Amino acid sequence: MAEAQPKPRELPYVAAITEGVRTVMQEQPDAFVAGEDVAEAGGVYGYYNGILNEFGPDRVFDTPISEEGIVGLGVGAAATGCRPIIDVMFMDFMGECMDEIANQLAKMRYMFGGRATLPVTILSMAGAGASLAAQHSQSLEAWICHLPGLKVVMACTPYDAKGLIISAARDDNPVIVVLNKMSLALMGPVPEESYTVPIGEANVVRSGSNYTIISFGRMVHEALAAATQLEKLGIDAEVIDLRSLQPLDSDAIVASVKKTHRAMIVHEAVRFGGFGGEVTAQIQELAFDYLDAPVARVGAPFSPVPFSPVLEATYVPNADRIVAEAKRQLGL
Amino acid sequence: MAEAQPKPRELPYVAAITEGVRTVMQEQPDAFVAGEDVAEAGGVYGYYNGILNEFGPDRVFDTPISEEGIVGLGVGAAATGCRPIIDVMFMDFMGECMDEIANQLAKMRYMFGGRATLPVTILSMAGAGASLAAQHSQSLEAWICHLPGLKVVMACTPYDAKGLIISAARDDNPVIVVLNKMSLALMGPVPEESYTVPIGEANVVRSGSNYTIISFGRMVHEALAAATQLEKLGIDAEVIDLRSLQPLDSDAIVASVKKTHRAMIVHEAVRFGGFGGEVTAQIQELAFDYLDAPVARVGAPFSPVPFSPVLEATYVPNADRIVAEAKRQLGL
Amino acid sequence: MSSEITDDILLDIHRRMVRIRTFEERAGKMMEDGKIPGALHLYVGQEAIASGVMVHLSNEDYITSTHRGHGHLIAKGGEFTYMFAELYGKATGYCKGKGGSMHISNLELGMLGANGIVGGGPPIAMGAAFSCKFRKTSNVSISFFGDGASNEGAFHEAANMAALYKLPCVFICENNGYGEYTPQANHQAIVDVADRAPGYGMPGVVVDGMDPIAVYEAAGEAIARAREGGGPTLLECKTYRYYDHVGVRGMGLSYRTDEEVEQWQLKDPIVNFEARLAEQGLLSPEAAQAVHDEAQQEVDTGIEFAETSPNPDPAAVTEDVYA
Amino acid sequence: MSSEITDDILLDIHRRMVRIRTFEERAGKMMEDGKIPGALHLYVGQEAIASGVMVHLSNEDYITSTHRGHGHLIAKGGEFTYMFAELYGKATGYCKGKGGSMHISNLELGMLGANGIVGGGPPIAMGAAFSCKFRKTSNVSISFFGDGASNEGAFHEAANMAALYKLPCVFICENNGYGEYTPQANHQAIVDVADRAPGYGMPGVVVDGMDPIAVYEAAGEAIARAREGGGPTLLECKTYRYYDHVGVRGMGLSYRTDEEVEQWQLKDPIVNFEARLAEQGLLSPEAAQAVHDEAQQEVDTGIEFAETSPNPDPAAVTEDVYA
Ligand SMILES: Cc1ncc(C[n+]2csc(CCOP(=O)(O)OP(=O)(O)O)c2C)c(N)n1
Ligand SMILES: Cc1ncc(C[n+]2csc(CCOP(=O)(O)OP(=O)(O)O)c2C)c(N)n1
Ligand SMILES: [Mg+2]
Ligand SMILES: [Mg+2]
Repeated sequence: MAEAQPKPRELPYVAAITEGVRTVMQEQPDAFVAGEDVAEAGGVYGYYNGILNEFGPDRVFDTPISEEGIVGLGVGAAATGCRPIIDVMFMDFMGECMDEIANQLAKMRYMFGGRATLPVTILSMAGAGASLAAQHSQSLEAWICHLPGLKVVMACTPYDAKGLIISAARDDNPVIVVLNKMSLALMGPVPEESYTVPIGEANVVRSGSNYTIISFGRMVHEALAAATQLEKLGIDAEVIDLRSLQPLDSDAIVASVKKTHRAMIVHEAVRFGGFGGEVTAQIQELAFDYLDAPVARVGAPFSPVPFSPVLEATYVPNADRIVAEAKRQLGL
Repeated sequence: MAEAQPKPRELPYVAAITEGVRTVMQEQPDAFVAGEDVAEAGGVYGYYNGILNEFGPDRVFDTPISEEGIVGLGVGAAATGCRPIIDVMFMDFMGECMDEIANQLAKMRYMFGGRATLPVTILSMAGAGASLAAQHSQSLEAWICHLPGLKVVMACTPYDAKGLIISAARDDNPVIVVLNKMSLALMGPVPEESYTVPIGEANVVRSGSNYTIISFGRMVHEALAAATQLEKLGIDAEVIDLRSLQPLDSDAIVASVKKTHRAMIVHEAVRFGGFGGEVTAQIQELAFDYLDAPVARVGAPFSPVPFSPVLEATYVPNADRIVAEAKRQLGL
Repeated sequence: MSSEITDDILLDIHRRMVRIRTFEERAGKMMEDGKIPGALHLYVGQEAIASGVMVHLSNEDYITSTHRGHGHLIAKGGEFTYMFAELYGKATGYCKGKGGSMHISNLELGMLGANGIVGGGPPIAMGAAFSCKFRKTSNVSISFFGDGASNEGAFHEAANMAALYKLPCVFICENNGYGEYTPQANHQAIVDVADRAPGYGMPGVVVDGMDPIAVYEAAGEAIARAREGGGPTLLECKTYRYYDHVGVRGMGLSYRTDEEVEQWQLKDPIVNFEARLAEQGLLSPEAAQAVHDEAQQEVDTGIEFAETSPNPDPAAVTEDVYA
Repeated sequence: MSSEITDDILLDIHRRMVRIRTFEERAGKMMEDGKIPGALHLYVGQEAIASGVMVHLSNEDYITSTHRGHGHLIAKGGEFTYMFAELYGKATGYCKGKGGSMHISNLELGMLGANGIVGGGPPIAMGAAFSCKFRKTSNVSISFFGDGASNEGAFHEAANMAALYKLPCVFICENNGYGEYTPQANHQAIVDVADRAPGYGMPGVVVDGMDPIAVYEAAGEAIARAREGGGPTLLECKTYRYYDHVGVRGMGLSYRTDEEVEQWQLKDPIVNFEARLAEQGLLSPEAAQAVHDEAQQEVDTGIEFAETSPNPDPAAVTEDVYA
């Protein structure tokens, strides 16, 4: 008879982020945290709470509202021996620092013939659902996944949040860790010790035999809920959390689709031009003969994020829409 | 016997751009041209030559090197009754004004409940091939096609350049006209009178029966060259110039693929995360049962644009690479 | 120059301030009651600025606002019905419920929107000022922005361009001493944001932003200069927000002391202005009360309108993207 | 303070200027001969600045440069072999041919890159200055940028942050009177970019950028202040570029007069400095000639090296993207 395992410690997503950052700061003396209201206030979502107290103002400090300057600070410091953790409060603000991200951070190593190393970790909050309207709710991962030189990961559980942050900070490349503001209270097991979640490896969060749902970020939870509903329709869905969009674990996707023959990609971002296009294209490139139906894509409709909760509820993909789309796709 | 037609007037691409801008300025008293070195210098590629002289400094003026300010000028002026033509010299610089483009220009109408109209035309130069390295050679249309509220067109011939600019300026929505720096000397017929090239309609530039190459921008010419080579292999390729990426003429794509059963999308941008993913996803969504082979994608490899001509030649897609990829795709 | 101010203007400013305060107090309450979703940035404490500036403007003059935008729209003539409806996310709101607090706007009133992007306003205001000049009107365009926003590159670029082209633009910095929870001393090494003006070639002026007459006069001068082709001004108004950065009690952080709040409340723009008007025999306690009552009535009507208004049709989600 | 300058330093500055001039003249020629692809922005005329600044620095001090970056790299110790190889796009170049003129760099020399983005340098220099402070070194970080770049938001944000954190940073504006073909008066309403310094809370200084000693002294003071924890300085050097914005004759536009060019050439930093050194008995015509000859020799060797170097292997195109 198996011994009773002690119940693993559970933490909310927000605290797992904090713990990831704290672990990095403990392990890496060259790491520092910079961003708007990250120090004294502990971040507008509280995920830097206690970091200033523990590591002091030389290593944790507030910046002016200057996104281009903040990312530039990270680039210059990283190129000269530091390991910056840079906070871009909302992913929507990346437009303000897109030149620093795209033209400096992502490209410096290449332009210098490999003779620069940029271990920058950027944390940023994405996602709709909080009635924050068009400029505080976006998921813009498609912009940054198209930029050679960057790595991009998205954490949907407390475990992954901590582990991906630690991996990102240990990586010698710029890594953007996209977090989700609607998941802050989500509970989940988080080991106390330091651990990593590998960048570039997808996570099969539910195994299934005849349908594959590929997702990332908060939508993974909707995909899981949809899978439960789909069961009643005789669909045994495998759910894959990509976790890492860049590099993308194409092998995991293809292996699943070769088994299930039918696939869907789900993300929160606007469907048109979203990352789902890349995933879909790769599936049909790499597993064409295995596909029994076109790959389906679920994403936000073609509009900015609306404010009104009624509209936003229609806007953000959810389990019901995933199920409906699967039925349409499969002619059920 | 048909009467001999007078040979239509030919203009280089660069002069067609100028003529498009001039026509707009003549037709629309509320139009003005603003950008870096567009007035006195006539633009760094000369495509505003003569515009200042003809329309005077109130309507054609140089700006400081302030991309965010320049696009903001367009937003504020358009919302209050002007029809700005805004020059963002190189598309690579869009990172500097991405907030204005993505969060203000694209979204203002929606955020205001439809109660604002933003007839802004942005002209910008994309493309590699001139040894201008990583920050002056990019094709970033994937960023802007993912933004509801914008329209995005790309001109590959002198005819289209003039006609699309006139259409863009007549449109009451923000339209980004992406031009190509390697095509400036390209000759082609351009009517002297005012005309439009409709936004949202693809152009079948070569009809064929058993293969479809979808492209846009300069790569259309490479696709045409590839089609000639493919002929020798018994492949009769139809070549579609999308011209308008947003809105996308999905009907034209689907109609062709339903006829040919095999398709490829070609663009200059980095393949991973590029617009080709959207096109591929749509093809398999809308014409799955007609496909005899996976849709192929040709784009730049996953790196920034290199400086060295030797490397850049490897980097930028061309007819040979299109042919090679078609052979691989079709197992020839 | 205060001799220029007529009694009507003084009473007008007063009424605008009271309308803002009354609206904001109720908006805060309704948010705490869970009736208003999303983030609400209240203008309470800063009323003298919007009011002292806006009496100079017509509907053909433009303003851009900030995330803290209700006060600007109210002072520009915003109606409480459509405003509350917008905050509630209703179809009858100024933005049909699509914008909410952070994007509330009305172009007919010349109000080019609150903005969720700090520093989002200045370039747009500069563009509207260009438009005024281009179309040969004598209108002006005003950009309201915070001390925190003065560190955004967007402000820098807009200010430089406005000065270069001598645009009819006024940059009004509402310096309330904080950008979110960060005190000014932790976000810039200067005390007066107005010190940035000479770097653009425009005048910089500092006034007491708790004093509506000081604001009125300084703004009047800047606006007159702008209308006459004299170019932009950077006008800094020292002020304070009474409530937290977002909402009323916000995150409950202790980034400022109760004493500091109380000290500033001693300078309350409405209380002190009412005392002054009373002293001058311009506004009796009863008359003042009537203004408050009227605003209260307007608030009640607005809330009623908002609460009984329909939600947007879900199908509207993809409407209004394109013209 | 010129008494502080030793003879060695004077000769060092002279040699740096000559090296830059000689390199640039040949680079321009090779571009016109079609040997160097892409865009080349020559530093001729501005040599006093890079040279007068760089004699204060070690390899552990950082600089960021601009699109006009050869001069900065040369003054920082760049070797002509690897530089020409880079301009030629050869595998032996400083960036293995991947960067070219606009991204030429060498981190071992503390040169954090030319930059194709106007205003790209200041935030990175500010970050490197932070790094110097964070790692408790006494090193400094210098941002070179143009008059045109001073209008980019990136400069504004970097300057504010450097002043706020009292970083060991010096912002050196090489005001050559033009941003591309646009004269300064058409891109900003000020005459001295240094006027922007007080708006960030840092000292602003203007010097004659054609006079290497003036640059040396002003830069020395700013760098010393930075090293001692006194924070950043905005140092503006008035200068001129002899050739067109890009290349030698460029697009052949008539945006400036021949007289203007000639007037500035009368202030030539090398010619006048040589006269001065000769007068002081420090540098005979023969000794001067030897410096030129040596530079010429170095250029010849560099060109030889570049021309005989291999092209990059096409397979290298996707290397060096990630560490
Ligand atoms: C580009 C951008 N960066 C950061 C934020 C988050 N944010 C919202 S309000 C605010 C503080 C603004 O301070 P200030 O300009 O002084 O205005 P105040 O709130 O004091 O009125 C910040 C940092 C934002 N909305 N936009
Ligand atoms: C962000 C950005 N905008 C525009 C350009 C195009 N451009 C290259 S150099 C230049 C002029 C720069 O002027 P200045 O800063 O005075 O430097 P100078 O060339 O005079 O040395 C411009 C506009 C660019 N490279 N990057
Ligand atoms: Mg403030
Ligand atoms: Mg210049």
